[in-house]
Amino acid sequence: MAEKILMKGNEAIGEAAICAGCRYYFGYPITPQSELIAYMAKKLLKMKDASFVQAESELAAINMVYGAASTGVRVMTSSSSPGISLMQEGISYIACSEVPCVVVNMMRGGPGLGDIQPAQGDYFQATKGGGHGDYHLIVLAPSSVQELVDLTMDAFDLADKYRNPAMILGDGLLGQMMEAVEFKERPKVDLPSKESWTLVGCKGRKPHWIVPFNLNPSVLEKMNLVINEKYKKLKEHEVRYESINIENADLIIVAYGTVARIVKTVIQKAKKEGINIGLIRPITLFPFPEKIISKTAERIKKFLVVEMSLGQMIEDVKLAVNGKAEVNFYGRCGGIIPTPIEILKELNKYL
Amino acid sequence: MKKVFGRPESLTETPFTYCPGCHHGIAHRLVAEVLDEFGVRENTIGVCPVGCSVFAYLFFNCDMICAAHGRAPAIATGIKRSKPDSIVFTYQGDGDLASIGTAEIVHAANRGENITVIFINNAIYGMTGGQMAPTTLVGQVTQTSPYGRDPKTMGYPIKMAEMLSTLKSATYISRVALNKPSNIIKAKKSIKKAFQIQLEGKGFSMVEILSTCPTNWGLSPIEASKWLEENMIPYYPLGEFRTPEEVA
Amino acid sequence: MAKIIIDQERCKGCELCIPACPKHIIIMSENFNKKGYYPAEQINPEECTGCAFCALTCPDVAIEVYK
Amino acid sequence: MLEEVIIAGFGGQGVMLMGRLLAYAGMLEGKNVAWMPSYGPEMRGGTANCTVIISSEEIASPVVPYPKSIIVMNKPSLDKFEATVQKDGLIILNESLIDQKVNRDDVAIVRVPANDIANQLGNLRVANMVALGAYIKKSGVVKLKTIFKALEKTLAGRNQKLIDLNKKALKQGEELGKEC
Repeated sequence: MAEKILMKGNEAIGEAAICAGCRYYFGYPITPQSELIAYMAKKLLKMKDASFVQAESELAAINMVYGAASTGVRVMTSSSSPGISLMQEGISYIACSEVPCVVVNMMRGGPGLGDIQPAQGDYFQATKGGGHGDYHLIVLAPSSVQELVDLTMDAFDLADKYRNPAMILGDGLLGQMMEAVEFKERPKVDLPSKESWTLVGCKGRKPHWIVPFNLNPSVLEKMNLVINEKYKKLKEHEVRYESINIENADLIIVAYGTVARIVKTVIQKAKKEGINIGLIRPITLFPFPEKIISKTAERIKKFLVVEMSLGQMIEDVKLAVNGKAEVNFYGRCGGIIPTPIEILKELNKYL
Repeated sequence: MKKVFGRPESLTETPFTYCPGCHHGIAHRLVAEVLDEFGVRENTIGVCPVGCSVFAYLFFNCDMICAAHGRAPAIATGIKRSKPDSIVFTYQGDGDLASIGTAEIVHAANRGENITVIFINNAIYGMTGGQMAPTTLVGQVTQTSPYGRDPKTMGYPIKMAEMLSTLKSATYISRVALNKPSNIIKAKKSIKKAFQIQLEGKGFSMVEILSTCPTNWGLSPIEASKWLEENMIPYYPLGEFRTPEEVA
Repeated sequence: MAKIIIDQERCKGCELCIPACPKHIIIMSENFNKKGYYPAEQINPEECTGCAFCALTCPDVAIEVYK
Repeated sequence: MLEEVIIAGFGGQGVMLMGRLLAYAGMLEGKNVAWMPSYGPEMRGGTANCTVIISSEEIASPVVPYPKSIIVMNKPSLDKFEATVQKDGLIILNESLIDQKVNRDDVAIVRVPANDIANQLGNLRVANMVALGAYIKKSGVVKLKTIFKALEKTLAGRNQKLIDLNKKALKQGEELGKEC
């Protein structure tokens, strides 16, 4: 068993990325994820066959990622909400080019410059594409520092497996907090070879092109359909969630990330009051765990979605529930974390 | 008889899609010849921009990637950093490099990225149909400066070569023109020098190439070449603004 | 002895090779090619010195030079 | 077991380090731990605080509005957190900088002249260790020995003198925790 280490979330992501073979990082500082860029600088600048660049902007950073990814290496960038908005152009190009990479968003309060406290207001941006055009990211939502580690490593594998950008969607709180983590030995995963598309010089073969456009609509439609097939496969094979007590609860809470942890405290408190609450915690936000929600809604008729936003994931929950149960909402935004007591009060309204 | 001039191997057979008389074709050929002469075609990765040369990947016979508008130097940075033994060049127009991508070019140069930048300055936006570029001359009429570029509200044309040559990390910066055979010969020499510097690992190199856009200038190709000579060269002087000797 | 070959189908008839030729032996054809351009053609081939200025100037790499 | 403590003071008093040592020691003793700072401009202003949770169970909410214990190193911190302490909880207060009365009679209160003791030890900066020592003794949440271990790991590379001084301060604090 690996030794346990006490680590800050942001630094744990960095270490996990390096463990996953990522040797290239391009980024721009922004609170509350700056420890991550600092960690990568500290490590990568001393490593061979590695590179770290503090880019002139998030726009440049994501394009450096695009360039490095096109040579087939594992590469990552990270930012927080306003910086991620700036990266959307590049992310859309990367998705269209089918080039794998990992983008970390440690969300903060928005819109605009917002504040630097934790929030979940970028759910729509992360799960619906974010930039222009028809595309999705693989979106993983950790809720502990250990999960930041495990899911960051998974993100690299998933990105390579599907040739698609993957996003770690955390928040400022997860990035700033310290917990004990283990960097476990991971079983080797079989991943497709990148040889057929990478830009490494065309010795002994025809040149490769990475071209995120086609001016012929019918060709571009075909490109989109090819990409769409991957999303179908993701929905079939890669959905992840955690469920607690969903067999015969009085009410099911759906929450992800930091909020899901707070909800776990709510469940403990509710139990003491004789209230039976269940939790579905999506770990993949795209693909969204719609099947388990749909199945649960056949049995349990009351849902409460709790988010650190004014209601974004609730739309996916409602689509999954599809009218089979009542779906209510409680959310705080602007960087305010809901307390267990206020959530408990809220759910009492529906019982 | 022996062939003494023909199509370089680093160009594909695909005919250029540029307008008749457009200098892009000459610039492509010069870059391709230099890649041939150094024997690096199979180890080269080119980055094309948004603009008329967005299709450059069809013409260069090496691995190619298309950048978002202005971002070519950032992509080239990523490629070169992850594959330092490859030859990386960007091919960018004046809208791409001197307007939307000013941050990227300045900082790639300032980091001394070991890449070569081919910068086509034709004083106008070609692909979108002849709007004002940051390099449009004072008084020059374009779609978006219909009464001529007025420096009071539109500023003066940006001299990128001079601007970037103030950066300590830029190793080689020159400006050339393609309006006549003698200038084309000089341009080739300069491009070769730029790639030579990259091959030797000496850092950032950029060649600014004054070119024509007959279609959007509303001139015949021959008139356009003359216009370049009479109007562009006086404002954009040719020559080397920064050389490795200076840097050393 | 020198000679040029102009690829009539690549030529877009831009005429840049005409002033480039120091011998003034390139003119525009009276017949158009498949793209609808009047391509360049050489007259008085015996005067060609193989200086390659025409080829240097050609934006479509349509001229080959032999010596 | 579940311990939730907020440690607060002004920037420079070393409250973040106190929290980290505590969390580290908890981890070394096989517990689940979480350390959470209040981050941002607040850190550069008058007050800084962090929350530490040590639990034998999986830690659910890392946000603790009502802690079991607080360690307050200055007056504004007492003002801010006094009312939030759970009934039968614990307040460790830095008597050197806090002269006001505590209005709670349902919690245990330990007054530690942390700055005075640190001053006697020759370095004001170890006031935080004095307070931490008292808290460790009073709460019994981890062993002082484990804090020493955590200290050695955290301050690895710094000079031994500094580690010894910190240990001395912790021990003095422990004595104060015993007395009440």
